[in-house]
Amino acid sequence: MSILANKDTKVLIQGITGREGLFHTEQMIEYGTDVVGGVTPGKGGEWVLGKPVFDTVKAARDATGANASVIYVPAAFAVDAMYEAIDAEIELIVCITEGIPVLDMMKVRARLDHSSSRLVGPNCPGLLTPDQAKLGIMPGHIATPGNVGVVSRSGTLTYEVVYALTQRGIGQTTCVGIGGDPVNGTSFIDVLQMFEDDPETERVVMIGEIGGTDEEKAASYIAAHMTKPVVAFIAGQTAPPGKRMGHAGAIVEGGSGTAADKIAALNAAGVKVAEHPEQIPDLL
Amino acid sequence: MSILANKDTKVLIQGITGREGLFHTEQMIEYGTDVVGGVTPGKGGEWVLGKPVFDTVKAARDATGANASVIYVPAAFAVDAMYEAIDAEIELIVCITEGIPVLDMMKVRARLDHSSSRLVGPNCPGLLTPDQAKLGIMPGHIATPGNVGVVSRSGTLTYEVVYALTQRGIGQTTCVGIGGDPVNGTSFIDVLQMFEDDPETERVVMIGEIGGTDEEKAASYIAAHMTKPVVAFIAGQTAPPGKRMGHAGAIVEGGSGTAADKIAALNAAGVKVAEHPEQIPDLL
Amino acid sequence: MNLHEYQSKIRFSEFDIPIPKGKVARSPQEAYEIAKELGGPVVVKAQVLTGGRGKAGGVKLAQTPEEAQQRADEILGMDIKGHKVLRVLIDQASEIKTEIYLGVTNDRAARQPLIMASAEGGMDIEEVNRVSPDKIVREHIDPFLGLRDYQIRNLAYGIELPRELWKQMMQIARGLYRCYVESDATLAEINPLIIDGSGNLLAVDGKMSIDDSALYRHPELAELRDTSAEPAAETQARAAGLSYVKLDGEIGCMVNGAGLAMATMDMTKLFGGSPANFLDIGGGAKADKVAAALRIILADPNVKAVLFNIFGGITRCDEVAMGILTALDEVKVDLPMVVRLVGTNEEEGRRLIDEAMIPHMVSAATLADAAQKAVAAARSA
Amino acid sequence: MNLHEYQSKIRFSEFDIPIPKGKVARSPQEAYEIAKELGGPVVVKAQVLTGGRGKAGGVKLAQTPEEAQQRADEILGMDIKGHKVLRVLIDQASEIKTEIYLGVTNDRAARQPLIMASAEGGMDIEEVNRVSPDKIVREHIDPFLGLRDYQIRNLAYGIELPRELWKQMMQIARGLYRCYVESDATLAEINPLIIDGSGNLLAVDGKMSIDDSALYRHPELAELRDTSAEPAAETQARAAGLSYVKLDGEIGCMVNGAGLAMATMDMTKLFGGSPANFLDIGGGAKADKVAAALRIILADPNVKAVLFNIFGGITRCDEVAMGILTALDEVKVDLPMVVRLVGTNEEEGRRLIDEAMIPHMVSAATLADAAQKAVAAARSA
Repeated sequence: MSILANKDTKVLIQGITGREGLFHTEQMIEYGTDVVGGVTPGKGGEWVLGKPVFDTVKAARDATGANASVIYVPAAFAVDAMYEAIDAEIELIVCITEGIPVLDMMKVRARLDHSSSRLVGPNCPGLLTPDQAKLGIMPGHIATPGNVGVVSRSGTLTYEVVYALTQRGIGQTTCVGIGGDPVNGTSFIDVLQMFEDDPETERVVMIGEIGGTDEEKAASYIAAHMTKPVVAFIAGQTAPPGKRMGHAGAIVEGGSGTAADKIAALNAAGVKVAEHPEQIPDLL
Repeated sequence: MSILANKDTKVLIQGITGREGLFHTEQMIEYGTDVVGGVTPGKGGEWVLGKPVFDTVKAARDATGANASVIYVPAAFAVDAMYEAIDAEIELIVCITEGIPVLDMMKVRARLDHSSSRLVGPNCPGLLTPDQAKLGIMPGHIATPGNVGVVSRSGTLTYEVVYALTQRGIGQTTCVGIGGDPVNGTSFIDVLQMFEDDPETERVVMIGEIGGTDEEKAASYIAAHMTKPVVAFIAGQTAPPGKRMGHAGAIVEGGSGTAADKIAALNAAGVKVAEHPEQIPDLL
Repeated sequence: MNLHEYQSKIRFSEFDIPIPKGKVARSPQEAYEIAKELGGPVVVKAQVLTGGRGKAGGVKLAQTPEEAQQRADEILGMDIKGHKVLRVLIDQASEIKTEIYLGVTNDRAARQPLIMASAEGGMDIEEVNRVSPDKIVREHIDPFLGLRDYQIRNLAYGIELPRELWKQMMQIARGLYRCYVESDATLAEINPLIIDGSGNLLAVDGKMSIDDSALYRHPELAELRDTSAEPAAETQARAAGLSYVKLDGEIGCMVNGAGLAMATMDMTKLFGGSPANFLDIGGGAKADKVAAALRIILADPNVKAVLFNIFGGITRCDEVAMGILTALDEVKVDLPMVVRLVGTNEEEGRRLIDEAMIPHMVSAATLADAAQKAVAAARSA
Repeated sequence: MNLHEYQSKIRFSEFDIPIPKGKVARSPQEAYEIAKELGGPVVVKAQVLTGGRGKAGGVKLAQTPEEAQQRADEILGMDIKGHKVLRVLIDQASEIKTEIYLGVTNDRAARQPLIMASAEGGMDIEEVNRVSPDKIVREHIDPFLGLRDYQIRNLAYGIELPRELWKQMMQIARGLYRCYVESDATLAEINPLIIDGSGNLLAVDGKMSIDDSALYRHPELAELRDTSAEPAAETQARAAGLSYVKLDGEIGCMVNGAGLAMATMDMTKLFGGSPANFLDIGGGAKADKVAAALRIILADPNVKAVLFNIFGGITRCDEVAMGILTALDEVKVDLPMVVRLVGTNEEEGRRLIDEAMIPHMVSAATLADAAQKAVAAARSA
């Protein structure tokens, strides 16, 4: 078992002919992911890496039966790419692209809430179910199958943790990078709930960072709803206070958002919080 | 029993100090409707017809516990009035105002679909539960309590039918004018379903007119879901064909929309269709 | 409100949609001048607010300015489905390789705008829809998101548009949707959108309908209304805020509410008569509005009897009564009149009518009674 | 990106928000000229991209042009929380009857814009929020619908704004929201919005922050960035597409990813060292970007050791290695360096580094190992 994606997930690549899209598609295929095709407007009918390219997501879905999509297109086109995937009723959309304006994402998010799609990201490394499927840019060789679920707001810090687990012989069910943007498709709580419901996941690692209140909310959720043990790490304990201008941010978010606040909230929820990423395996 | 509104419905009037608002509020109160207050921006704190006036719907709702609202404001402000009522979580919103642009209504309707409010109208006479409540502009004295539910796309034609029923001693549970605009808040099917679920309603009268395909859809619904007998009338059998320009309308709506099409669909669904409004009582 | 082809195309061009060079002529001489200025072959096209002008001979090709003048002379003054041709559009003629259909309209069932395209555009597009509806590609548009680029690609892909034209299609479809939204249109249609001799897309014919309810916020569009070809009564009715359509019968009808007006017309027919008009005085009609309505009805020489059917809701019967009396003060009426007033303030309304003691005026209680009396009165007139 | 008060207010005024007459001065003499031109008393206000300037003495009243010159002389050159004052805004002074707060920002928890107003505006608004949060009226804004008039009325009603000012409030709040949306702002704040001596609303102070991700579509706003008061290294870093913040420690850190960069900083502290900077080279960093990052780190005289921590995902370790080598070709480095490369193309990356045989460079396998080695190297340097 796993969450979100497994070996049967049929994956489409939006932006397959771009430099990054091509590079990571190759890595995804090598990893064993069932990549069924790609989309690049204007290049429909071509083939890359042995996969058919389509002009539109709808055409690609109809031809391949894809139920997931990974988006590698540049920021200026990524919003349209997300709407296209939502409209084509792709079940799982993973948006790797970073630099999407927050006002745009608020609208995407509102649209998502009334759709049948789940979005992971944007500005995220994607997700990986070891030895089954890799949707995004996580290096495949650092993960190994097992029963720990990993969820993270960070990109490369996720790899660090997964790598540390693997080095210590602790395998993962699925590793999910939800992305660090202020507004994104999938929250800590969404993924924690999936891990709680996944019979194979026995323990969970959650990696947060300073800013926002998502970790505090996740702590409340864990206290109220989770039976499986959770270990956390919060990055940014030594970060200087942000150069905040104006008062609106402080009014909206109150005093929270610091590493100390988040760690306190997690401890109160019974979550062990590691001092550094490589300490996580010891706490599991 | 009744649908949508009864003597316990607490009604707010948006636009209570306007000419039409004032006139009809007085009639609503005389009829026995529990009008609890009104809203006119800039006139909060005043009193009219013995009812308090508020600046905003939220303030009015908080002070009065209103759960319904009737909108009499001019077309240019009616859209904002509807959003305000939706945002204040008013359960039943009746918009009498006519002349609201269809692009605006498409947006209102999309917003409604994700709200807890029901909108009746716009461009409608509102609804009336005899001897209990009158939300809108239907003349109260033409109706009498009973067990026939009336639903209509038309305004004054509704009165004609209700009057004809009352003259023949046939009372009504609730009379609902859903309005004739291309996009509105409540459809024939919505109301038919409420009548089907209302234990006191035993028979239903449905009044349609040419244009659109709502009557055809209602016919399908009746055939599939209704156990109570329905009698219908379709206005516009002698109307000249519309001066339609362009092909898009024909492509979207196909060949339907004529009185003959609608009558055929209703007959096929087992609905008796009257030749003229005053014949309806005979068919019940 | 419908726009003429030339008005629609000028509007399209403001939204970056390519249209042929052309100008409107009101006389054969003007047509000659325009054709000369354009150079080369031109198309002379009748500007009428109705369909089917092509089959009626209202569109002709002309190779020279002289020929253009001659064709304009033939077309100007033509009657096409009751519409007199007062203007012709002189457009540079284009070589047509392909005719595409592209239109945006309101889909009331889906409660969203709908954009449609077909590779088989032209006059028979409705036939295409009947025979092979899958040849028309449809994309519903979320009114909050607007038309997205991927949807235009879905259309281009769906109609198998050559790839080198996708960029032009992107510009044209974006422009058409913006034009639709920013005009509060209920229809914005290019048919055909052609691939011309040089391989480019060109909107050679266009139609727009504007949402009457939104005209208040588009004064520049409201000004485009062409009243020159419509019956004077309809122009007067609109100015008075009335909804009026002239018909061929003999019973003048004044009713409040479109549904009731249609039902009233249906009733006169049912009892063997025939309505002279559809006339809805609308909600909340005041005395002056009613007087204007009465004047319009009486101006129709075919009218042999007048039927007033007012069911008061937002309209108050006493105001209608005063309107009738005011109008009768100004206009002498020898025709029989049947009056039915029911609903809000009906007693007061009836009292006013009764006290005025107008000759030839009878009252009626039910709609059937009123219709029968009007039909009988018209027959005996 | 943050805008200065004067930049924010000019932007506000483009959206019909009334602001005091005023101009920016770069010298006391300029301040004199502006004050003279404005006439009457003026306020001299330090323009710095940080809060708390009032308490630091960066805002002064001046009755005459001479006094304005003197105050400007005092304020120009001041250091406010590490920001040097290079400009003062000279505004016509206003009589302040009431200070209102009005701000729009992104509420990430609600995933919607939020507009807030309070009758108790001014410097202590955050304290108001702590002590009596109900004195701040909040309205979430549907990004598709925008700010609706009724919401502005909810604000005006909630803060008990005198009714004669509702119309002005309507215009200002509409303008502020439009300004927020059309600038892709993350913050647009008027504090205080005053009721002035003549009883009108006036935006006497303003702040805006622009979403960096959206600057590509607002070139006119991107140009407003004030780099004059920030460390040169930060300006260079931004130009190279790097995210860099100078800190006070001795270990220069080059990391890919903000979270990992923070965790790396945390680690150096945990092992007894201290980070000289936050530096995120971002995803997909190429050799030239890495070289630029290295140059920026080496330009800091406090740096005693350099820690490279690269976990390759979208960034490939071989490219990072080439970047390091390229930079080392150009910049002579005598400092100890610790390199950790893990992830995509790690073998190739490590091979490139090892084959280059750079002096003072050691590699590390784990993050803890790398941090410990860097701390030890910095100590012995």
